[in-house]
Amino acid sequence: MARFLGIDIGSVNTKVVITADEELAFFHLIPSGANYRTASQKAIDEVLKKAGLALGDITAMVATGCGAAGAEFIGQQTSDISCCARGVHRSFPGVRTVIDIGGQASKVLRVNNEGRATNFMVSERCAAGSGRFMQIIARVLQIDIKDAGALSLKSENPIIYTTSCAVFGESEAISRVAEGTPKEDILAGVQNAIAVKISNLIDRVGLEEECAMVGGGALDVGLVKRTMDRLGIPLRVPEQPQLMAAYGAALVARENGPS
Amino acid sequence: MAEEKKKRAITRLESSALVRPLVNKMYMEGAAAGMEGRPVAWSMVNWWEGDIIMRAMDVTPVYPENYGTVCASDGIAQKYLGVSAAEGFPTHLCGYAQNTLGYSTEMKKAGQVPEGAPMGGMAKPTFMLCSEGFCDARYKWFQSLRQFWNVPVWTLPFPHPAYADLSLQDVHKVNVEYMAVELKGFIEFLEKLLGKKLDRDKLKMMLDNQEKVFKVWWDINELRKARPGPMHARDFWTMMVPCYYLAYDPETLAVYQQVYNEVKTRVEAGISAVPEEKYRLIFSELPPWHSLGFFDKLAERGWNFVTESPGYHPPPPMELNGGGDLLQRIARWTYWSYVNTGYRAAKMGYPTVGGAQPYYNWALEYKIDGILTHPLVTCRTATFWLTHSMNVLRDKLDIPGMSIQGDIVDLTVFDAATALNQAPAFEESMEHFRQVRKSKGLDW
Amino acid sequence: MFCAGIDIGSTMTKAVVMGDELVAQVIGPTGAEHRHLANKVMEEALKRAGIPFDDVACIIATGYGRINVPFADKQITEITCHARGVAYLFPTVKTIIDIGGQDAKGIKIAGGRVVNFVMNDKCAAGTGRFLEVIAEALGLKLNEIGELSVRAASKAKISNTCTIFAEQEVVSRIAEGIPIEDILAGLHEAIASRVFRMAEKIKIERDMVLTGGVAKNIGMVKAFEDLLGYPPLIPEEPLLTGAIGAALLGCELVKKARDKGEAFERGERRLEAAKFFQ
Amino acid sequence: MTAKGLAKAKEIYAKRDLRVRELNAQGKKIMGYVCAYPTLEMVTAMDYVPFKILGSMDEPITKADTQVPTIICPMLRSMLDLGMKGKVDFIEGFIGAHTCDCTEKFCHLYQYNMEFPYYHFLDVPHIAHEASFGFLKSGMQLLQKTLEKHTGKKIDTDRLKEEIKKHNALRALVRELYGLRKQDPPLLSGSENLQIMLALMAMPIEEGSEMVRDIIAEVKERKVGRPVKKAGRLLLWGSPLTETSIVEMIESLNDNVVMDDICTGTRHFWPDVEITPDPLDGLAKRYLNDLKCPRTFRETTASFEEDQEARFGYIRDYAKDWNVNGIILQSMKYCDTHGYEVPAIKAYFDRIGIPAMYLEHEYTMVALAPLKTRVEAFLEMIV
Repeated sequence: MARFLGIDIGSVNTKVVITADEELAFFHLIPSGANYRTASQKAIDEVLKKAGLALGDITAMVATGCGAAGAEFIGQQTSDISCCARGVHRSFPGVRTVIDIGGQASKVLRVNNEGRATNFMVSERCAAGSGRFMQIIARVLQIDIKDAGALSLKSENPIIYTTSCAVFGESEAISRVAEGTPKEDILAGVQNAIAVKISNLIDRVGLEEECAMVGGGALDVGLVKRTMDRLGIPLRVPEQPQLMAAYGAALVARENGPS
Repeated sequence: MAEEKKKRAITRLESSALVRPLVNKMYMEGAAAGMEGRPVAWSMVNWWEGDIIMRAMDVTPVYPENYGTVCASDGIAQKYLGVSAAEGFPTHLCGYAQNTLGYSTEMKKAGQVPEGAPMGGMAKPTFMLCSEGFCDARYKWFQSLRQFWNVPVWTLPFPHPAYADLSLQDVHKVNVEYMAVELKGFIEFLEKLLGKKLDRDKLKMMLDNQEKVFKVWWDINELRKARPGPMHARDFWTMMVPCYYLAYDPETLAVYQQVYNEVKTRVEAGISAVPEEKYRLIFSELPPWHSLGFFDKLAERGWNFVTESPGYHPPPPMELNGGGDLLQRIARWTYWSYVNTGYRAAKMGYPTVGGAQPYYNWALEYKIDGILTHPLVTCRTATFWLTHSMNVLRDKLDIPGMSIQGDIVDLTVFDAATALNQAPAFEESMEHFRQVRKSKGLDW
Repeated sequence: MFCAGIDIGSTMTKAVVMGDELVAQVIGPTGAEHRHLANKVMEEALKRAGIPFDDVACIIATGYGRINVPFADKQITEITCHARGVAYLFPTVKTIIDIGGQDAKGIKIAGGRVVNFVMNDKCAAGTGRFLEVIAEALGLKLNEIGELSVRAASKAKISNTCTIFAEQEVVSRIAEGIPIEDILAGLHEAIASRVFRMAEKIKIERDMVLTGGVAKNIGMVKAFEDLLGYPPLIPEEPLLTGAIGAALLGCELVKKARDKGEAFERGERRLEAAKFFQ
Repeated sequence: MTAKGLAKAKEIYAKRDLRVRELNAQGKKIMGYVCAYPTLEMVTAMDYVPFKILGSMDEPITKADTQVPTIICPMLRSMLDLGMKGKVDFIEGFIGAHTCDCTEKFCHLYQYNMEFPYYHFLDVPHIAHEASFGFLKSGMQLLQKTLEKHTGKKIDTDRLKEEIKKHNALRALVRELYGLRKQDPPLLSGSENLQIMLALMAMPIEEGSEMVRDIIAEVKERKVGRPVKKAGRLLLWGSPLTETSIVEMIESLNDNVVMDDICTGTRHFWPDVEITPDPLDGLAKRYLNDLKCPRTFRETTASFEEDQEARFGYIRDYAKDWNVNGIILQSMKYCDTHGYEVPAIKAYFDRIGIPAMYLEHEYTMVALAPLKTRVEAFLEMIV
């Protein structure tokens, strides 16, 4: 049984996965922090420790994500779009459209029956359209991002932000709190804002069911629900949505073999 | 060192080097005419209609659109765009227009060619010539230039018949006649303005040359259908200017004939423009002039851009009938350069419409694996059909498309890094659709 | 006669009371969580002026939060108020650039009156907020980042426009060992030129006055000086021009009414919290 | 429908397809058209009810972005979007026109997506040279041909002249209606007026005339709902407005909008058609020369000032006759035709002492607050 390593060096977190052939066997996740190189090295050391393996036991590795260039020691690199497609396909072979809510941008991609990306669209780099918006507002409301989704589901009437900028959105949230707006409504407002941006991307790529949501944003049950409501279709979410690109990278490593 | 290697990824045509002098000559003529007080016209790309007549009357045209690309690669365009905005022009207007409006403001202020204007600047116009062709927002642009240059503006009409009409020869007759009558008006306007008569023999000589240039330029593009692709889009972009502006000029013909010979030799020897042709692509719309090295990086991955936006190509061999009167001949070519694709679409039963039709045809003829579109944020005309074109290629021919945003003048829009990051994913799409085409019995 | 002006910005509330000249001024608590407490700032200003609420002839509210101010008689846009206030302090002014927490404005003035203006209120890039976010991320005070930036040897480029991502980029650039001064210099130049480009749409002419919080930031002043080729004028208290203008416009309204032999029509004033959202 | 006068206009405005769907159900055929240039006299001569295809500022665009880029005219994007959502399934076809670059391309793409049984594209020249009128005339003859081919009916000259009279009658009534806003306060608000204009573009011509007649009588009489006197008397210039939101926003401040020069206002109705022996001559002259839209290049070899006079003189006359003290040059983003015009027109009105402000919007009803601050400041500037 061969071992493959995939690492996704994202703007917020660095995720690394070791597979036993195609099976996701071990993973580790740490904040990318300021230096992608140190982060990726640390993440790899950690996951190897977990797996009780040495770097030599790994047949092939692939790096992806916006920090991949900073981890040239890994050798092979490829687009996080391909990796995401691969990872999702292995988890849900029936999925044809993938929504990836990342820390810096959101992506929508179409996937074929072999896990290849056939069409894709990436959002502009504006925090208001990415997972970051939710983190910012959660921090303002002094809510752990993990609980934000659940709380938001309580919302009866989500607010409509008067601005399309995450920074102004932050101040707006603060003064709404001061005016007594319930936190859940403020959170739900963010999710709606992001859901609109997602469906615009989907409109351009074209929606084909089944549809999955991955990336850190998919951990937010509220965002998943409101996106489903907007699209009017169910969304599949893998157990570890934030690992999909790293997992896919390992699968690509398996295809490519040692460099 | 790495830079060096990248530079070599695309094998450029040796003969394309012969083109640069022609372009320089064009700019030097313009500057000289200005200094010697000879008549200078600010002219739009007018699709071989007005230029040849101006040339026959010894007017030296200068081309604000082309000057926009010059200012863009020089970097000074950013400044002119700011000045244009300061004059109150919306920033969503055509980048070339904003550049010219800014340039004109500066030139008017300075009373001469403004400090730092590249290629000797554009001399003050004696008059300005608009064309409605292809992008009819352009005549609004020259109209607004009048607040800087109190000189006459002449607009050449350019019929844009409906798709449904395109099979009707009598519609074409009406349209060409209208254009010819207006050309007559243009000549009268010039003769009055310049106080001299048009030399028709000279005009005829130039027109004959122009038609020969169309032919050889067209033949070059036919050769490019060979596998592997012998000539990369980069060579086309280097060489397209003379065909636009100097088709009347025997030198242009001579140079293009050399290009033809070189491409032909390559085809016969099976020489490819890129190291290893893995993917044949169309590049759609004007390239990011400032970072053409981008194409070498893609060439290293085996991407060969075997052709590019048909809109910048010469008209195909004439299929419209009509009289041999000089003005009608001129008008017919200009008109044909616009309607030929729709004319062909009509014959094919409209597989698509508008700007998408030529892509459809060429995708088949060049056996294209993918289309890379470059939407230009301030050029609606160029951008309008790109989405539709990508849809049609994907839905009707199973050819995928990828899109990178850019602009004709604002160099900051184009993000090569992101595009290169997405390249592997797009290669997957191209591979995927290759399988689909095979399964449908298509031969590439 | 005393009139009051209150300028409720996105981060600070500014109140002044004016008679024949400035009688009292208060710059209120910062931060969005205090926005609605504008009434406290007003009270404080009145207390310092020693004038009872009812004796104030006219109260004008301006700024981002002007819409629901229960104790104001009238609202006037920040554009008109800034213009009036600056023209009062600098009679020769032709152009104002005001960089606030939630927007940036360019105002063209002739004979003390607004003749043209342009503003950006779409996104935090190019507003005072941008610098606040960066300062916060670096654990520095606003005035500190300005002083640091002018000590830069060279200017580092920050590729992200979005404030949030720029913040992140800054942190990692520092980790790469790029001197903080250079990064700050780069940022100051980036914002200044973004605002400058916008203001150029109304053609910047001397005298040019820079107002808003960032006018206290010598890094920004320097960056503008580089772009303009001459130093911009800075009010003693660049935060107050809007409130001063509001108070002055209030006095004019009252006078206008009196000249017509009418009484100025007050709103039904309640010294209560302002609302931003319903 | 039973409502009359203002109520009727409001009802149709609220649901622009209300009346045409009714008529369609009664067997009337509906012909869509784009912009102000198609020859409506021919459409009604064929017993079609003309329906102006418009976008919607409050319906989010969800389908059209798969077909066109987002940097083109947002109204055309919206029109395509509504079409793809089946909102115009009652029209038998449509007549497009080459008014501007985007419209020309849009028409072909629209038909490609909608596959209406009938489609004609009228190629309107952008210059008004002598030969241009003949060219447009031949274009109209082609339109007549395709209409006749599609319907199997013929249009005879007398019928066409009758239709011209009908349309002229409506045009006269519309001018009379606008006249009611010359007084201060105006008898009709700017947003009411826009509602009426939009309703008129969605009902039969004679029915429209009757509605306008009722409205004129009604507003002269009415006690409630009259606009109040305000400091600003504004003229609204620019690109089509298909909802009243922006006008309402403007009129929620210290002003009344008393006159307009927009595609969904005076531009559509103002000039009459002169009835010439061959009616097509009068029609060609009306649509190419008399209809005032920046899309037509008004050739002049004289000075720039005379140039401005030729291009904007008619707006100055509006401003004078309606006693306007401020002009709002509104345009949706990405409109080149209006965009290029802005500095020249602003300079013109600065010179004759009427302040003007350029107001660029995104063709949407949301996020009007920033625009409101701008208009508010403009009013504080002028009054």
